[in-house]
Amino acid sequence: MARKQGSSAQSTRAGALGASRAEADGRGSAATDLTSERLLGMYRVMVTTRAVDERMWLLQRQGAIAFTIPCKGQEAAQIGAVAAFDPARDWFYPYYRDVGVVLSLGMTPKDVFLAGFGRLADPTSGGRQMPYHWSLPSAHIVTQSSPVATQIPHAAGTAMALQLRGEDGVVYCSFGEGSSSEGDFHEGVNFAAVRKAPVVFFCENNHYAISVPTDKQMAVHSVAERAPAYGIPGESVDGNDVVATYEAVKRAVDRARAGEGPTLIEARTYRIMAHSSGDDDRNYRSREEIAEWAKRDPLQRFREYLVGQGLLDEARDQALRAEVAEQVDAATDAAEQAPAPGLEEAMRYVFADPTNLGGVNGRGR
Amino acid sequence: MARKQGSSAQSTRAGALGASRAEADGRGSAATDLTSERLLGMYRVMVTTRAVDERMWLLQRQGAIAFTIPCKGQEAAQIGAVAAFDPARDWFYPYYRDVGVVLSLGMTPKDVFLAGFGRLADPTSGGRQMPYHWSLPSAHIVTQSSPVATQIPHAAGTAMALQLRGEDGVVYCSFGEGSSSEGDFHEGVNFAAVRKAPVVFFCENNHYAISVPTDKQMAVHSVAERAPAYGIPGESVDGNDVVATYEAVKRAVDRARAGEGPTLIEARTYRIMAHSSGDDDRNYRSREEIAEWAKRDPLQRFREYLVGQGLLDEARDQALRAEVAEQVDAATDAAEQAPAPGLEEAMRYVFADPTNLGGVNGRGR
Amino acid sequence: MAVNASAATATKPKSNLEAVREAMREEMARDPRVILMGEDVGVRGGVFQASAGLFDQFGGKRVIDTPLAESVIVGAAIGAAVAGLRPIAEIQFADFIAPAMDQIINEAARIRYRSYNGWSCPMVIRAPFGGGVHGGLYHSQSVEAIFAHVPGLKVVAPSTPADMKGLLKAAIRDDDPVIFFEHKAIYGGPREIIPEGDHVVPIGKAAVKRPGEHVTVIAYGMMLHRALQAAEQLAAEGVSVEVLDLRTLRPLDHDAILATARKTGRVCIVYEDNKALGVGAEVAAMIAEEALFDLDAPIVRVAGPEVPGMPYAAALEEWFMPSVEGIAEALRKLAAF
Amino acid sequence: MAVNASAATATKPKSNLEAVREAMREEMARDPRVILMGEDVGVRGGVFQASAGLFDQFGGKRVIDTPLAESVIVGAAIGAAVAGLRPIAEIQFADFIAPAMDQIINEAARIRYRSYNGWSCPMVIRAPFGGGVHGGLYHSQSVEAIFAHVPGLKVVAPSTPADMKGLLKAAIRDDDPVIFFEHKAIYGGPREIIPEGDHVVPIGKAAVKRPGEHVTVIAYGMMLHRALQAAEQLAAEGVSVEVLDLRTLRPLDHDAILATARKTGRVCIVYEDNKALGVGAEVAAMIAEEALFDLDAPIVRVAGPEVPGMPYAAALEEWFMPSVEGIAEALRKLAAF
Ligand SMILES: Cc1ncc(C[n+]2csc(CCOP(=O)(O)OP(=O)(O)O)c2C)c(N)n1
Ligand SMILES: Cc1ncc(C[n+]2csc(CCOP(=O)(O)OP(=O)(O)O)c2C)c(N)n1
Ligand SMILES: [Mg+2]
Ligand SMILES: [Mg+2]
Repeated sequence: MARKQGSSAQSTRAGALGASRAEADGRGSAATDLTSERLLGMYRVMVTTRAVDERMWLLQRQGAIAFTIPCKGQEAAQIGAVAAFDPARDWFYPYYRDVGVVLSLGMTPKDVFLAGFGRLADPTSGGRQMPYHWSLPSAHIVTQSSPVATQIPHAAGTAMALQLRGEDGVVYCSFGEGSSSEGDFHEGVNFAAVRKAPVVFFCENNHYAISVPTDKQMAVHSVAERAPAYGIPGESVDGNDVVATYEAVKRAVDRARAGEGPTLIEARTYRIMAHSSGDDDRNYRSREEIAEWAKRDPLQRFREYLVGQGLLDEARDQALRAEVAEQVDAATDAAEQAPAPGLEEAMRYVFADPTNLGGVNGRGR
Repeated sequence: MARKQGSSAQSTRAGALGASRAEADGRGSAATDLTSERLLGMYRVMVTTRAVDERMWLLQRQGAIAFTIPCKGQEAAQIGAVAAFDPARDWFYPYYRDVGVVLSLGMTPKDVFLAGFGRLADPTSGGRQMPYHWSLPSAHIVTQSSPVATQIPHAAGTAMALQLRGEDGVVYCSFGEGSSSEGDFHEGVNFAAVRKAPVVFFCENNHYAISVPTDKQMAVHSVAERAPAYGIPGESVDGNDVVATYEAVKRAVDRARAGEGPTLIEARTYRIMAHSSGDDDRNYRSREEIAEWAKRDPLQRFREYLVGQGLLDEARDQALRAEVAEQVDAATDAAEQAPAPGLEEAMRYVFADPTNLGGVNGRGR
Repeated sequence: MAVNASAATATKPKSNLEAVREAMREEMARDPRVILMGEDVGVRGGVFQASAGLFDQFGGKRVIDTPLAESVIVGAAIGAAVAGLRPIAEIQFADFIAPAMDQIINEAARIRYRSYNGWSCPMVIRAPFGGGVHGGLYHSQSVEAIFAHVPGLKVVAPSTPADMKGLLKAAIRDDDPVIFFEHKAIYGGPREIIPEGDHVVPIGKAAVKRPGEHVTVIAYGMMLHRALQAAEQLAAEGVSVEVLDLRTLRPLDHDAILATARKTGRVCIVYEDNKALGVGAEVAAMIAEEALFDLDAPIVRVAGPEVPGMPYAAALEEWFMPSVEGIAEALRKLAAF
Repeated sequence: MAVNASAATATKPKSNLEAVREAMREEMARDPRVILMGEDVGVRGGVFQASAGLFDQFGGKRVIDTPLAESVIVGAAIGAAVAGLRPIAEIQFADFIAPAMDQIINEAARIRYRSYNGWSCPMVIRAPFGGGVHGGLYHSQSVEAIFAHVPGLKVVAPSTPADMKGLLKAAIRDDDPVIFFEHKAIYGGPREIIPEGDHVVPIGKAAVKRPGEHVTVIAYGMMLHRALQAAEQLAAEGVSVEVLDLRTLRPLDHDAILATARKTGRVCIVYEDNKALGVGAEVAAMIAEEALFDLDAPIVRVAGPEVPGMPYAAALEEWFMPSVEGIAEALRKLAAF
């Protein structure tokens, strides 16, 4: 697999959304070029994301998995943003909360659960990393770590590699608003801007970094206000509106692909659940605030939009939800039953050449 | 000395400029509240700075000292900026090129030469650091290192300490435009902005970071354009105009002292000499460009300004220059003849408590 | 006085987490220069609850929720320290200390020396470290060896509640920068009664946590507890094991290490970090340099493997860390040597 | 072919600096995936002139002057490497590598392992290190021990022009991240004739630079040359010293180290870095664990002192670094033991 990563991006990959670049068929909203087929595909991913999210929480609460990071509330931002990319040629640095992104790109609920259970078949890490540390070489989803913002310089470098090879790929790089305080944000965005590298920096501003609210994080209202500091466009968008997010990101992708350099987009949204299964959010925010945001649930809003557009009705929605629920049940079971990595796995893949890991006879222990 | 650093800033310090907060006496330029006495004091520092700078270069070329960093061309920015501060209560993080700043604050030419020769009496480090790594506890000049931009977080922290103790000091923190690419710039300015800490971030944009021109460093024209990203005011000023720089920085100091938080000021200027005695600038910039900037020599300009204001004439200028030249000669000799640190110095001051440095019997070797 | 508050509950066994919290609370009450800063340390009380209650008690000026940026957490603490405060900077997980490395090793560690005592940097950097919490590669790291290599730093890693409290108080009072590592998997237990009053434990001293005659095991952090369990096992087999808790990793307690090596002549060093250039390498080298002819057996190290991080999958996580059984086996072999 | 260019001058002795430049030029000519990025590496040719001429030869797309920001120099190189390039990232001085620590130890080192071979990170980080150039605390550092501790990295520090060139070529071709340290005080000399053609030296192998019978001295970097001089002194006194050049610091050449320790039974390890947890600690620990009973004398380390940096004043700078005389003295004592 590692061999492949350098090949020009002509591999046969197809995300759950398909890779169609078709024009709008007129049935979408006036404000979007998304076809109804794509809109419905996005809706399916959103329903699936929600179901996977809730299942992971449940599994954690049952003690079946060690850890989960909920994305509830941020699905529209994620799915809208990634829909603007072309899985066949673009590259992806999704941050941990981006379940909606990776499911859009062809990861499956089972993949997410395999990581949760720490199974050998976990495509992100063979059970080595905590869940939500995405990686899928075949989809150009580049391996992620826990230290926040480190992916921002990586994304800049990947974009420069595409430039150098004359490819027309664009890089998706997401992060939370808190992570924009890290030095790596500044260094990565600045370098990308200087080189006019094809990246879209996508900030999911969910108003908290664990317990820290944005006003303790930065003295600006919007992370998009940081864009002019790098001489690049910035845009703030309603991250609970999937179509609006798509449109904003699409403009940025088009700019990048045209050689005009990076854009910084902030999607304003909210994390409905605690930061993670290890967090207790009761002492840092009010129940009222959460309830207020819950009213703007992006899934509900997308459903209403599709119904309004005549693309969805109650029956079709029920059927889709049942289908997804079944898929998620099956995926849970399959993942749980998959084998864990054995001890013989432990020392593999430190280096390409496994002959010397240091220590006695190079055995590394 | 270290004992003193925490005491509230009531120590008896007086910079070469004096600490007078007197109102303008009307003889200064219409645009400034600087008294003629202060203006002439600043001019004397500028003449001294130039003489020290040229002497250090000469000493290095003669092989008498190992290293020098010229500041020629940036003196107005430095001396104008620091003049806006109150040495009696303010704190200083001057970067290596800031000879004009430290001489304004009471360091002497001899101090600079002592560091150049690596003498025990070097007040910055007892001969341990390379020259230009400023430190003078009695003047609240905080010890500097070589890694650029690390002082920016320090300045934020010092400003927060002043806030916490209810003192009204303001922190001066300077750096080059290249250093504004470091993550520490972003993290430090951002945190200071969030806490409304009393700091003035002063960027001396001399158009190069060693060989790297600003357009490879950033995609904005001015470092001041980075201020809005932190929700703070930014201002770009002609750094070769000592009075204009003073006025801009004064506004920032006043804001900070009034509790309104940090400001980012860029002084546009130019480094006339090579980056350091180790640099050869011939392959990265044209002689014409240098000649163009040499015409805007800040020392020449300040002199003309003072003559125009009737504060200086040829005779007084000659006398002052002769005096300074003599002082610099004497300082050179005194510094050269001062003793180098002996080996018994080498292990001192690792810790306050010298009993255990590790190793055999805690001897650390 | 905070001492009263602690005296009231002094007879109850406390956890390491409570020890950390008590030390900070008492020192903040005692000395107005002490402040705490870090991610989520304020309203949230820290992600491990180490600072629970401190924000309410001391206010937002002294218990500061910082932006998510480790270099400025440490860097601003340095700036506050040189200006006369005594900051405690919390790094949420030791795994996330790397962005602050420049500030720690190039700044904090060198400030006194480089300024010829003109300035100093009295501050503590606290960081939960170590594995065993299903944290995978980035919530399980042992990073102490890097700092234990750096002159100008003191590095402390206590294993028991009394030491945890006493050493943290010593660290806060120290006039120089101290990196203070708390093993997160033993935050909750084993509990112990902490001596009443102003309990301060000096930095730089190891402690014999179990005296013995035949073999020495040297450890710190969670491994100290596994070493103690292994010693208990061997006692049942008639082997008397001395257990030395390093407690301070820089400067190492040269005398205590050599004393136990000379006493038993058989030394096993246990650490969770990967073996090559882990703290045990220096302990072994020190003994090989100064007590070689007192040894009756090779110096054995039981440590983590040379892989780039602790895996998440439960079996692999356990595989990574030295086990009680593995330690016992090494001690058995040493005793029989 | 670049090989021709080098062949034309192959008979002239070359410096370490020329070796570095030749290796980069040949590899960039051979493989279009190789790029160079760093501060001043382009038009200026690097502050040490290591990349002089490469900008003209390969253009600004492959020889990239970066902003002044080490974390993104390494981080962008990682992003380019995972996307299929083979970047060489230059850190201007090893002293300034700390801001990139997170990218190196948490990212580059772990990419293959954490993704279960899904991704890899073939890149080289070059950094001039070491003292002796009046660089004070921040232009003299030896930082190799920190990286030599980290699984997933390879760490190389050659001492002679042939090794410098051959190992840099090997590093550029390696499929994993290599940290490549070049001692700046020996950039200019001693010169040596570099073998013609495609000269590649394998990573992970130490070299006996002088065979001997009575005592072993193990070193790397500039200290290798001082060790050789000390060996020469001792030869005149009738003591035959074997000099082992480690060349690679991670993974250490286990077999070569044990072989020489077993051969002479008397081992001295020399390094410029401060002693505690420097690279020599692991070498000593390894010998104490696996060859203890082959030793006739304690394992001695001659290394830098436990102070936070090399002073600028000339006498103190020389005091910091192990001297030929100091090494000779240690070898003499060992031989007489
Ligand atoms: C370098 C680093 N420091 C600290 C952490 C611990 N941590 C994990 S997530 C998080 C908050 C991130 O907030 P934000 O960037 O806003 O993203 P969100 O979780 O809100 O989506 C923190 C502090 C980390 N993972 N990495
Ligand atoms: C972290 C770090 N990286 C690299 C260097 C080497 N270096 C010293 S000065 C310099 C250029 C600084 O440029 P700028 O900030 O514009 O200041 P100027 O020298 O132009 O005044 C560089 C790269 C350093 N000192 N610190
Ligand atoms: Mg957030
Ligand atoms: Mg500059």
